[in-house]
Amino acid sequence: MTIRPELDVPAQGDEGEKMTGATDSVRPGPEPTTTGLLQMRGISKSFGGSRALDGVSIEVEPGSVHALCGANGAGKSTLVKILAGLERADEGEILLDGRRVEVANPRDAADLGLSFIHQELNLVPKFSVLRNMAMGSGHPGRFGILDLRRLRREAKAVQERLGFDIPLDVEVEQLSVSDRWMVSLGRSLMRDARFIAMDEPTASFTDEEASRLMAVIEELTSDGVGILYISHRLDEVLEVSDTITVFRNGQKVATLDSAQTDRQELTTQIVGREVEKLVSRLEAEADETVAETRPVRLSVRNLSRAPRVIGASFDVHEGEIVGIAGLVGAGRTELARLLIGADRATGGTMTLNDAPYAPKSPHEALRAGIALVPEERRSQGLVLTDTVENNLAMAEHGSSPSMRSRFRPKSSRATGQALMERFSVKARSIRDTAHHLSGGNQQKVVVGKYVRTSPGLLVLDEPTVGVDVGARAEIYRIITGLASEGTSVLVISSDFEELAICDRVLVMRGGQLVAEVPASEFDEDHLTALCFGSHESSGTTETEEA
Amino acid sequence: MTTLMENEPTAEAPASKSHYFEWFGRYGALLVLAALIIVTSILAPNTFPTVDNAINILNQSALSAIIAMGLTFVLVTGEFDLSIGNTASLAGVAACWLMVNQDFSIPLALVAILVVGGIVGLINGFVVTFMNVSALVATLGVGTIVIGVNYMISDGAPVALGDPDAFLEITFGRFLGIPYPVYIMLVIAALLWWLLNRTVLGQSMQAVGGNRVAAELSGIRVDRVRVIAFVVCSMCAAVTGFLLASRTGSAAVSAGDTYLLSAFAASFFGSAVLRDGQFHILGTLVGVITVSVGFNSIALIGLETYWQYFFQGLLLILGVGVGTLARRRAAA
Amino acid sequence: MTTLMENEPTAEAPASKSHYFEWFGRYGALLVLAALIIVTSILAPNTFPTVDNAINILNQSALSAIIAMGLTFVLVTGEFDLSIGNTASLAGVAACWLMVNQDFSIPLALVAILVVGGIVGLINGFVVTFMNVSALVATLGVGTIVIGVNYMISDGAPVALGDPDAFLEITFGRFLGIPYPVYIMLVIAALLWWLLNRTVLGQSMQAVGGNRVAAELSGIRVDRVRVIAFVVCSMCAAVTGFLLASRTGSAAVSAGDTYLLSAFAASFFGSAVLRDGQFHILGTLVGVITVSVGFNSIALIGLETYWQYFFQGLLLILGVGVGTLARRRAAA
Amino acid sequence: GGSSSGSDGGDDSYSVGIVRFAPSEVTTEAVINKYTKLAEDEGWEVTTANPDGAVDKAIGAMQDFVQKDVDLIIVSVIESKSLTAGLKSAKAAGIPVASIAGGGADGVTFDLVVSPGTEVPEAMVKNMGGKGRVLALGYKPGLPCQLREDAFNKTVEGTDITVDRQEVLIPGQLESGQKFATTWLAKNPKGSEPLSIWACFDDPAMGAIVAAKQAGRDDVKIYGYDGTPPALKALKEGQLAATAAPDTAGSAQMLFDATPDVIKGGVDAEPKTEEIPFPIITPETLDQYLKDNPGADAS
Ligand SMILES: Nc1ncnc2c1ncn2[C@@H]1O[C@H](COP(=O)(O)OP(=O)(O)OP(=O)(O)O)[C@@H](O)[C@H]1O
Ligand SMILES: Nc1ncnc2c1ncn2[C@@H]1O[C@H](COP(=O)(O)OP(=O)(O)OP(=O)(O)O)[C@@H](O)[C@H]1O
Ligand SMILES: O[C@@H]1[C@@H](O)[C@H](O)OC[C@H]1O
Ligand SMILES: [Mg+2]
Ligand SMILES: [Mg+2]
Repeated sequence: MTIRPELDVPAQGDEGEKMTGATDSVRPGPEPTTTGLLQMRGISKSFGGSRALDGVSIEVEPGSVHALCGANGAGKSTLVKILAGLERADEGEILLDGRRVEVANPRDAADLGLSFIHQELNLVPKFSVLRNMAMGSGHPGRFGILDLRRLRREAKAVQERLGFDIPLDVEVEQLSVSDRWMVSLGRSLMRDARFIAMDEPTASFTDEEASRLMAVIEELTSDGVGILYISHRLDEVLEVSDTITVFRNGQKVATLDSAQTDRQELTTQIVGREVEKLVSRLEAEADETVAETRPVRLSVRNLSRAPRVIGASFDVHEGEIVGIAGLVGAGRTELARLLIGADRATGGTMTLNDAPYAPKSPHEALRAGIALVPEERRSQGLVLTDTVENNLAMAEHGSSPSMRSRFRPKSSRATGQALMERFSVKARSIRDTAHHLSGGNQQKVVVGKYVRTSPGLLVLDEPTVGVDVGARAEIYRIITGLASEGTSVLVISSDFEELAICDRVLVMRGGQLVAEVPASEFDEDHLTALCFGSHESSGTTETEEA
Repeated sequence: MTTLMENEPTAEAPASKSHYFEWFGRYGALLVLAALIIVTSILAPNTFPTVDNAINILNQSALSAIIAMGLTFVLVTGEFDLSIGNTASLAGVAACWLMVNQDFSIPLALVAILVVGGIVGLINGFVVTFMNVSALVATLGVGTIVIGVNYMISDGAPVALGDPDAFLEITFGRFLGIPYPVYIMLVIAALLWWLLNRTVLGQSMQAVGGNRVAAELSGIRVDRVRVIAFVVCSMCAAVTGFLLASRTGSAAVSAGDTYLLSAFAASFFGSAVLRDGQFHILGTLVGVITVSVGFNSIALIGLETYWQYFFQGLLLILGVGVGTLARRRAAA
Repeated sequence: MTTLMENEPTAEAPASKSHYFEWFGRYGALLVLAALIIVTSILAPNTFPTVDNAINILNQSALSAIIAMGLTFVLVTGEFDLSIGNTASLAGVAACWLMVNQDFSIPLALVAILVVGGIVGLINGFVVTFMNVSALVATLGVGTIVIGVNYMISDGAPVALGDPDAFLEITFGRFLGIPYPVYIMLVIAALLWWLLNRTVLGQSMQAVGGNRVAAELSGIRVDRVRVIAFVVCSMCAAVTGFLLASRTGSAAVSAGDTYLLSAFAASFFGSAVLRDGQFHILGTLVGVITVSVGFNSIALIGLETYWQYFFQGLLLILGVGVGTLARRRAAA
Repeated sequence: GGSSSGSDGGDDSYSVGIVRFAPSEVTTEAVINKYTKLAEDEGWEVTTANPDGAVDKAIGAMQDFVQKDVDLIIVSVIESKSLTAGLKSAKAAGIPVASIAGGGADGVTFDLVVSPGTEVPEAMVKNMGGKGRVLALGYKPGLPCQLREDAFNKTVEGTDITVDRQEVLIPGQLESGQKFATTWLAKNPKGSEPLSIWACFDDPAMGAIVAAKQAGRDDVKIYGYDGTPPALKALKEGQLAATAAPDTAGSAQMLFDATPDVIKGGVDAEPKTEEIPFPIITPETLDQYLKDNPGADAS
């Protein structure tokens, strides 16, 4: 037990550990004026010489939502990790109810009633929903006997409160991303959290799922829970939060009242300068004739792998950017995996540059010129423990016809260096470990490694999940740049706003491609409606097949 | 939520085939055991399928089972322990030495070697958690030191009791016709099963093994849990060493070493029993018994030495492989 | 993106202390080796720090090094191989048996046992990749079968050459005063280093070990890479078995078994040399040499048997532990 | 080659390097321990290395002793023929090598041979009346076991005894013995014919005793070699029919007495062998044996 309240109030739930004597009022107590539930003051943290946080302070009131915004690598997650006892601050203090507390490890945080839903979902895949929710609860410091009936009762109660209804005995492995997220949240509520920090909860949610979460947050705040909310989805931040703190390069640059702020201002604060509004493909170089004038690169007919993909047919032309919209679980990832041979189709045909194309492995796909930037960069895109340099070289090795080929570290590094510059990857050096990079920069590395193989068709699955506004604009620029060089691009996204960069958007629902929306008719609400299967569309080609 | 429900797996033709494979994946390892029993019963009808022989097999399984179930605890938390064989050897030698040279009674000696086992486990846990050395290296190193301690005590020579009768009774005594070691095995199995499945500690162990970071984040004292797993494991190894010594009333410096590989084999085999690669007590028990049945079959049928090895190797690969292959098919 | 560049590392005060620990983390294992050499040089000034003894140590390291470097390949790809000791034993027996009973010449016997090693590796790889059995179980099973083959060939008795002189020459021949095995070790080390660090295959192996899913999606033929790693590993084990037989002009059924644990110890020790837990050829070589120096020191200084075990165990734990502890400090 | 360093300048203080076999090898460990004691009492320097049964490590240890420039290297149990590399190094450096139970080879100038203990199978055949069935537990890789098995086979030859042979595992010798015996006993019920279990050393024999006890069988006579303390105890209780015991103290003394000559003889001396007597001990002769070898029981 390392919770050391500095004032003479016993730590909650722990009788055994008395005050560590030193309650001598040498240190000035907290100003009695503060009413905040949680305060972090003057927090600084460096990693091997680089400053992640530089004397930041933040305060969360009970029953309110305090949002934390900032570019990738601004230090948001680091702050949360310090609060969670995962990292130790070099300087600064944490106050709970105006009392100074010590959070040396996650256990302390849990004992203090602080709950966390971290950026990487932290569940045990092979555990059932119930067991995941029960994890870490139980009487601290005592090895109790499992009271399964009680736990089930409590879990049911939490589910009711959150308004979700996932069978408690299903393995978490089997759940969709948003359901997993609810399980995480449920775990926090199993132990009467007074404070919950959420690090990019909606990153891979659809709008529908996000609004479901908003409702839950409302319910929690009305019970007096304080929430620290981190997200790159600025509209959502403005909607859900009461206060917004913006970090830039480890420093606090502003605290804004959500009600008096707009997206424009928030963006400027985050990036430090004005960012042009996301330019839609239409406005920029509107060229709806691409499809007619350019040769077809990939042609897909009746591609199937039941039950997730059923009879998909479409064409992608040279230099064209095609989007695929859909709800989570619509089967888009599965479709992408079929295109690169990560899974085998059970029916249908493909032609690539007019030649039959039936990849049996990602290797064959890459050799033929089709690459997939997978949706989970940490688990599927990167070797986190390896250098940026080696990560950037991976797909080139994978596309090499012979494994006996020479590997030339010098030229490989030079190529990697050039890619880093081209995509402005921010890292200490090319020898830096991928693990140390912020999310946006990691994503750029993944895109970079595939671009290095000069694919004719690049498939990107959720390319900007967890990427900040600035870096997001850069990734769009990379995508449009590639297209203008003749590369065909397929963008899968649940963030319909970004599908504006596409020449054409296909809509997938229940494993089938159900509609095609040209850039001229692009409209987010319209897309959403299509994804849900409402048919009040105008002029869109409904391709109801199979 | 509702949106996702649309996409439910549709009950289609391929589903039934995949269900079939799923069933096979679950029961594949048990099927291997069943096949073994049936074939041997046919080949050796008078000697194999008898109550006596069944008791025999259980009795032969007891010591291996105890050490393997302990190892299972460590494996469940995602660690390794290469020192168990050495710990078992040390326990036997220490027990006999204490009874011979320090006039310890049997129960007192048992308590003492449980303490010894516990200390070895603590050291393993300390080196792994505090020094952050990978469990493989740590337990290989600690195991080597344990051999040294063993050597220091015994000087390499076997330690034998002057009047071993009471001690031998632990191995040879019977209750209702069933030897004590079988009861000891079953009691320990029940205890460990309960610990792993019905206590917060056990759940925490499984959580740590399933996703260490997640466990840490949810407030589980990961290091403590890992240390406890090592302690349980070493204590089980110590019990095996103790029982081993009670077979002959004496202990040799490397008597327990062979249990290392057999315990691993049993645990890994067991992880394919009813589960998809997760370690569990029941599975380990089945693993140990399968190996014993296999050995018993070979000996009863009477095969050349090299056949014995072929057979054991195949048993291991097939027992695990059948299940995983079937699961893969089920998933495909 | 100019704005993002602002966050460059700033050289600050706390960095120096952490740099110190970083240095220690990198060189910790080497320091342990250095300390060992210095202490022994002081305790045995006439016998230890001599050119002769250095050659002696290298010569003793050769066989362990070859098998351990092969194992390193498998570890690099994130797998395990528990069959190497058995494969080495089989290689020795097979080589002698072929020379005695089939009149194979030495080079032909070498080729034959390389093929044998390759086949064992292929089987390991097949069971692991195709049958999807965890490498631990698979190689334990295959290793057991390899023992069976060994018994089938030799019937358990040692196989000795009638006229071993030419064969012995492989071990005893010297060039420029340095025994052939040292050259063999160095050539194989260079080859394996080159394979791992200067070919697409080697880079692919490291990627597979780092993140199998990411490697697969990067187009790397993961299964093929894993199988190749097993094959390289088994072939190295076979070479060690061959050289072992040439040390004695005969081969015993379990002569190579002891290499298993020592190869693991060396590889894991090596993963702490200059690296942060990644396996690499140079590290493994340092690991093997550290163990040899340790063994040599003991023999020259002369310690009680139990001290020898203490010493070896501590060496392993400290060699790895010092580095990881320091790295942990550096990160904190 | 020039012999040793400063030690042989007239005074009889020698430096001896001993390569043990493995902790599990009880008999030779006892010989080595006693030899060490005798030598150190005499003021000699004794260094031991423990190769844990590995031939390669044993060779390494011999080479290390060459570096150390000892006056004599003693190797135990490991077949001398398989130590060629070490023997060559020693010979080149002019250091003589003595072996305990490893057999002769080029470079070995003194060999303490363990006799095959033929009395044990002879007693067995006699007890069985020349007919019946025997479970033979052998161990081919070990030279002493191989010799004993040869003697056993020769003795059984021409009798009406059927032999079922199994190969024992080391380590794991006791378990092997127990498991093989358990099933063999199940296959051969009481009263079918005279039954015996013969093991080439005491550990598997002890395993067989455990198996017999568990099966409640007192009709099977069990034989072993080495005279380990548990075996002597089993002999006393009548569970073991016979074992053979080398006189470890006597052997150590023999080796100790021979040491100066072996060293003086150098590497080119005519190889000498001394046989370690390996007399049979039966329940009847046990008391006499214990009287002659005080401490054999407790050590
Ligand atoms: N363990 C670590 N070692 C070294 N540097 C680190 C470590 N963790 C974080 N950093 C660095 O600290 C800085 C802040 O990272 P942090 O993860 O807090 O950013 P973030 O604001 O959460 O970004 P994102 O929006 O991408 O999640 C980054 O520059 C990152 O590279
Ligand atoms: N009905 C379902 N049953 C089981 N799992 C599902 C189901 N629906 C969705 N999932 C889970 O959701 C994840 C996404 O599914 P899939 O990849 O097929 O859809 P997607 O359209 O690519 O979704 P996304 O929008 O996340 O890219 C899968 O990992 C799957 O585990
Ligand atoms: O004592 C035994 C010895 O006689 C035999 O030859 O090998 C195994 C040894 O343990
Ligand atoms: Mg973050
Ligand atoms: Mg997806």
